[in-house]
Amino acid sequence: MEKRIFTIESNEPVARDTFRLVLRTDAPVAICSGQFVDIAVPGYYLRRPISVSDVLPDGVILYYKVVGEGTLVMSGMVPGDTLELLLPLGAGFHPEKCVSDALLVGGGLGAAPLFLLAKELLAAGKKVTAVLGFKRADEICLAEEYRALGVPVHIATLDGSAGTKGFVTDAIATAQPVFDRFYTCGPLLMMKAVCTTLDAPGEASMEERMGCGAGFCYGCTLQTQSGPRRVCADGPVFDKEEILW
Amino acid sequence: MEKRIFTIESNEPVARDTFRLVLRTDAPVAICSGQFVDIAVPGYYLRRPISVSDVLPDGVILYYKVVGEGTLVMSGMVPGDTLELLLPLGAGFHPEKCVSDALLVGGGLGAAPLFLLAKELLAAGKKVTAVLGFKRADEICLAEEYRALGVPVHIATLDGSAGTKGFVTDAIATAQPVFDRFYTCGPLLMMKAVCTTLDAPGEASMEERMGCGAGFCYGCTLQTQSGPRRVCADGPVFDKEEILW
Amino acid sequence: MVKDLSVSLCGLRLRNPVIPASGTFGFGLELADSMDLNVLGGISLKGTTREARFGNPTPRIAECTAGLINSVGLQNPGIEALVSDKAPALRRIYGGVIIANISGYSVEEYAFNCARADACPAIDILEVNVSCPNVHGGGMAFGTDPQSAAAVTKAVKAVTRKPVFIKLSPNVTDIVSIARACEDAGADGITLINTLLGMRIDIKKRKPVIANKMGGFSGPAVFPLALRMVYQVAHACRIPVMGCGGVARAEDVLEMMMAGATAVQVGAENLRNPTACPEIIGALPALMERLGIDSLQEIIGIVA
Amino acid sequence: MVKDLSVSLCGLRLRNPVIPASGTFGFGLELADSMDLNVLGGISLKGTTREARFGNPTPRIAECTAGLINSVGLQNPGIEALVSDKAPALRRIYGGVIIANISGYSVEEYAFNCARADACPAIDILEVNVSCPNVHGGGMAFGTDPQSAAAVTKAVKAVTRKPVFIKLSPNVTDIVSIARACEDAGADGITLINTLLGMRIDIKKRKPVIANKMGGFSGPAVFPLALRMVYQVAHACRIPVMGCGGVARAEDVLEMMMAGATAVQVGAENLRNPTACPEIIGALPALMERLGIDSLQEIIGIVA
Ligand SMILES: Cc1cc2nc3c(=O)[nH]c(=O)nc-3n(C[C@H](O)[C@H](O)[C@H](O)COP(=O)(O)OP(=O)(O)OC[C@H]3O[C@@H](n4cnc5c(N)ncnc54)[C@H](O)[C@@H]3O)c2cc1C
Ligand SMILES: Cc1cc2nc3c(=O)[nH]c(=O)nc-3n(C[C@H](O)[C@H](O)[C@H](O)COP(=O)(O)OP(=O)(O)OC[C@H]3O[C@@H](n4cnc5c(N)ncnc54)[C@H](O)[C@@H]3O)c2cc1C
Ligand SMILES: Cc1cc2nc3c(=O)[nH]c(=O)nc-3n(C[C@H](O)[C@H](O)[C@H](O)COP(=O)(O)O)c2cc1C
Ligand SMILES: Cc1cc2nc3c(=O)[nH]c(=O)nc-3n(C[C@H](O)[C@H](O)[C@H](O)COP(=O)(O)O)c2cc1C
Ligand code: FES
Ligand code: FES
Repeated sequence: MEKRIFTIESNEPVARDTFRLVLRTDAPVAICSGQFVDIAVPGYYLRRPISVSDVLPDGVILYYKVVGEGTLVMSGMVPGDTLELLLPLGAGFHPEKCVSDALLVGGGLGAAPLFLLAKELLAAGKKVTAVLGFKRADEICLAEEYRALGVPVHIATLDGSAGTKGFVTDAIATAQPVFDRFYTCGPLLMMKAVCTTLDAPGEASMEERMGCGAGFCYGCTLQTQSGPRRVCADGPVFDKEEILW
Repeated sequence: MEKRIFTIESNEPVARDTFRLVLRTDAPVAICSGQFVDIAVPGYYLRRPISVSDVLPDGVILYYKVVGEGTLVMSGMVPGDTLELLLPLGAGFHPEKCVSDALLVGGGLGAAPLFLLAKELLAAGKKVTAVLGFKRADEICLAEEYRALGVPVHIATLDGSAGTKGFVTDAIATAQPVFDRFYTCGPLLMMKAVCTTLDAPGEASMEERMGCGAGFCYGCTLQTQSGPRRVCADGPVFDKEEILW
Repeated sequence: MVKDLSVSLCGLRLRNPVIPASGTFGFGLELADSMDLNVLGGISLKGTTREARFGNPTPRIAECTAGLINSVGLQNPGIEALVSDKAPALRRIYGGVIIANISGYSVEEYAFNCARADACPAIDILEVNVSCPNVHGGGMAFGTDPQSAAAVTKAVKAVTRKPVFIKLSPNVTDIVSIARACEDAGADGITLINTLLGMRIDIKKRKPVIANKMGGFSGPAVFPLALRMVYQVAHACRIPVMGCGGVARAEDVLEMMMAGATAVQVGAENLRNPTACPEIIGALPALMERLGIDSLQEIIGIVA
Repeated sequence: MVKDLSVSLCGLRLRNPVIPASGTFGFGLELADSMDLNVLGGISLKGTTREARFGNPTPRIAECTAGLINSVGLQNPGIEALVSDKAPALRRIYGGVIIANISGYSVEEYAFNCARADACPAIDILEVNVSCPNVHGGGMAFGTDPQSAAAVTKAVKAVTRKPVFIKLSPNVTDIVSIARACEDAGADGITLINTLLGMRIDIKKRKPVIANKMGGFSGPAVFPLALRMVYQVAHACRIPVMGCGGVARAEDVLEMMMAGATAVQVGAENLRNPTACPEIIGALPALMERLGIDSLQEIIGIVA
């Protein structure tokens, strides 16, 4: 974990309230899927944890949704502005545990960390299918990027404005993808549905309000099958069996 | 009193730790000598009171010394940056009370508010002499600007590195200026020496830590001959007889 | 949709809940030229004692992160000037609720001052300050103990028919017991919080910034503490609470009201921004719209 | 000129006065990869109880202006894990002063835990937390009353020869009487302050941000209050004070020391900046140079 200054290369809206942020720094970046960065937003006391969606040789790509004050400030920043990040943080996904076929199930911006995972899985020669759920069509993001990787993408929207009407579980039922392991990130209830209905081994990325983001304040503790675990350091990714839904 | 945004036109060092700040706004500015502005420095809770040294049709010129955190931040600001000012504040000098010959006695940046006073006095047809005291030659500022107005300037420096060695009172004793009224601004002890030795009527500009800067918090009260007075609203300029040295 | 900002406080209708806090808005008159006072729900006037007071030596102000320390020490022109001059002058130009903030050095002085204020038709509410940390022997001592707070309340209630709010100090172990004692003694409402006792040192000069060494600390920094006390007291008492402490924006007003405040006072923020109150009031309707709130009265104490 | 940052605390030499505060630096081990721990004057470990604790439900963290509220609720692996695992592991990689932070639900539990910590050679100082606002029935209650604070102190002193610091709560009317009671009961030093009880409400969701409603508020916002208490206690007691509360930069360390602190703890700031302590220590020499200070030991309590 280290603190580093990044410069904003671009910060563009890509869907309803959703921004794609490309950050560059002056040295190589090493970070894996499911890990996150913690962003110091000028004027706010705590950092904002954001998952990494893609890694560049000297940068990262993040997707964030404007939900409160910090992300609103972020959305007003422009290329050339700088941000101080803490990274890499957390224990990410385990692409190496997939035998041959992976299913990625994202809800909303859960699609973001799964994108880097898709790239890692493909690089390791695995086959990947993505099922992405959104509230409505104008919230869809990253679908084209997955397709550009050659990953088949099944969309579900709650209001049926795109893809299957309903939940990701409905889209999975429709698409009947082949997989030996699944990976999910999104709202808790969605992940619960996914983890309790799919019977392959799987991993889910959890969320919690954070203090330090780096494992030493015990602000983000999750009670799990094997005792208390810090979402920021022992997670955010946990085996589905670990999670007490 | 109103709140207004100004844009920095220039912010240049002019003497040791001393900056000249030219601020422009989008409407006429009305402010008189001895009055001050209260500057919101980004990141700090209270405003910084700074006297007005000159008025432009749509702006003000200020001189400030870097003494602490707020002025340090100000010194790092660049043309195009904006500052929010509260103005006009305070009750200023009374040039109209001078009969024909005014003596201005400044200590350090006390020279700044007296400069606008010099212009007002000259415009009213009065004769003006300035005696300016500084610690050392490299702190001298505004002397040339006074001279450019045609005002004779006598300098005193504590270490003798320029002008008379010693205090402004020494320079006054040497220069023997003619005056029917004097105006002084500078360190308290200097003003005390000036007010208690010169026997013409005179006015002094006082300083106090401020809360509101605008007369309603009673943070800056001075006990005077005629009872408690707010430096920010009843002053900063007081008749010498008012002040309990 | 038109938003209803009005609230009802002890039978008085405030056009909105926003009130400049005592000591941070003079006697209102000082600001009459800089804003339309009549947008304000109420105005709490500078704290007044029986005799005129110069207050404490200067420096009286120290800057802090997200706040300031003041040690004004109840500079004021005395109760007679309040009732015969300041309050009537404000009433002539201001139609909202006028709150007289009353201090004292003894139970008798509190009662004397309140009796005088009771006789002044310009004054709507008495706010009895048992919490000023800046004056020795007077003020805060009364607010740090349930018995003395109750004693002041009883004495004051005996001499006035106007609503009496007791303004409490946060410098206590158990705010609820003190608020309850005031309620039991007949208080019509509680204002809280006053300032926290704080200190700053000038590390260049190696001495306290404030001449009196310590002073009252307030500003956005104290908001979470104030909110907690408002929540505790509003849930423990049946009488209304005026919430105060660190309020700087419309969001803070709603947070205080959801915690249980019927009205909300703005203090230190006026010092750095004299038009803070009108700006906060102006921002309320749009914020209410975003949050789906039609009437402020509805959200008072909505958090269980 | 070389600056002497060292201070002497109950006979122990600290290479500098800067110590991460309990609960904001884990057991030190978590940060061993991110910095050179050996630059730190001391490390105060996460508060420990007899049994392992999960702590409070989440959310446990709420953001505030210039600070945060935490409601961790003493999550910890229990005293046995501390003395047999955590502290010895830290001792192997860290040469500075190791401070065990001890909590309890009864005087007996405090004594039990301290006896265990006394037997652990890795631990240099016992910091007894009678001030945690996040745990019902344990913690803060002991620190809000001179008698119970003294009772804990006595019980603990009876079972250990290591220096005992009592960590006090700022949520009290009279900090001095509590500190004096601890001193009279044999405490070797006082740490203050712990967190202030605070609250935040999510105005969108209309409910408290923290699952437990309230929590401990700290960060730069509380600095003026902490400084005042450090000043009061350092001037009222003869035993050393570790100053804590809102320290975020080298200037704050000097201000705390001038107020009377022999060592200075940094809490919340570690959470937003894990390298806050090394950065503060790194900035001290240049700041001392600017202010004409050669040795930190000299400035302790220099403000009268
Ligand atoms: C491991 C992890 C990865 C995340 N990845 C992403 C991502 O890739 N894209 C994205 O848009 N969001 C992500 N989030 C959620 C994101 O952190 C919050 O939406 C963001 O912090 C909100 O900040 P705000 O200032 O706008 O909201 P505010 O409500 O103003 O924030 C107030 C405080 O609450 C915290 N907070 C608010 N909401 C959340 C939340 N849902 N989770 C954690 N802390 C929160 C903030 O960090 C801040 O400390 C992630 C969260 C975690 C824990
Ligand atoms: C009416 C008036 C007119 C002034 N005019 C000028 C001027 O023209 N040029 C100039 O350089 N300075 C002037 N000053 C002094 C100037 O306000 C302070 O030097 C400045 O506020 C210091 O800010 P800082 O953040 O650098 O210092 P810090 O010490 O970091 O400031 C901390 C706090 O103390 C206050 N403060 C510190 N020193 C003073 C002081 N001497 N007087 C009042 N408040 C202080 C600051 O405003 C701030 O609130 C004037 C002061 C007053 C009262
Ligand atoms: C400069 C100043 C003067 C004050 N004078 C008084 C007073 O006379 N009477 C009183 O009850 N409270 C007084 N207070 C306290 C405020 O009314 C308010 O309770 C406190 O500042 C907390 O609110 P804030 O955080 O918004 O400032 C004063 C506060 C300040 C900053
Ligand atoms: C997340 C967190 C956890 C804490 N845990 C403990 C603890 O276990 N024991 C303790 O004595 N104090 C604990 N504290 C209090 C701090 O040690 C410190 O006293 C307080 O936060 C004030 O300092 P600060 O303003 O620098 O944060 C905790 C504080 C925080 C922020
Ligand atoms: S946020 Fe501090 S341990 Fe996870
Ligand atoms: S600074 Fe507020 S009255 Fe002068």
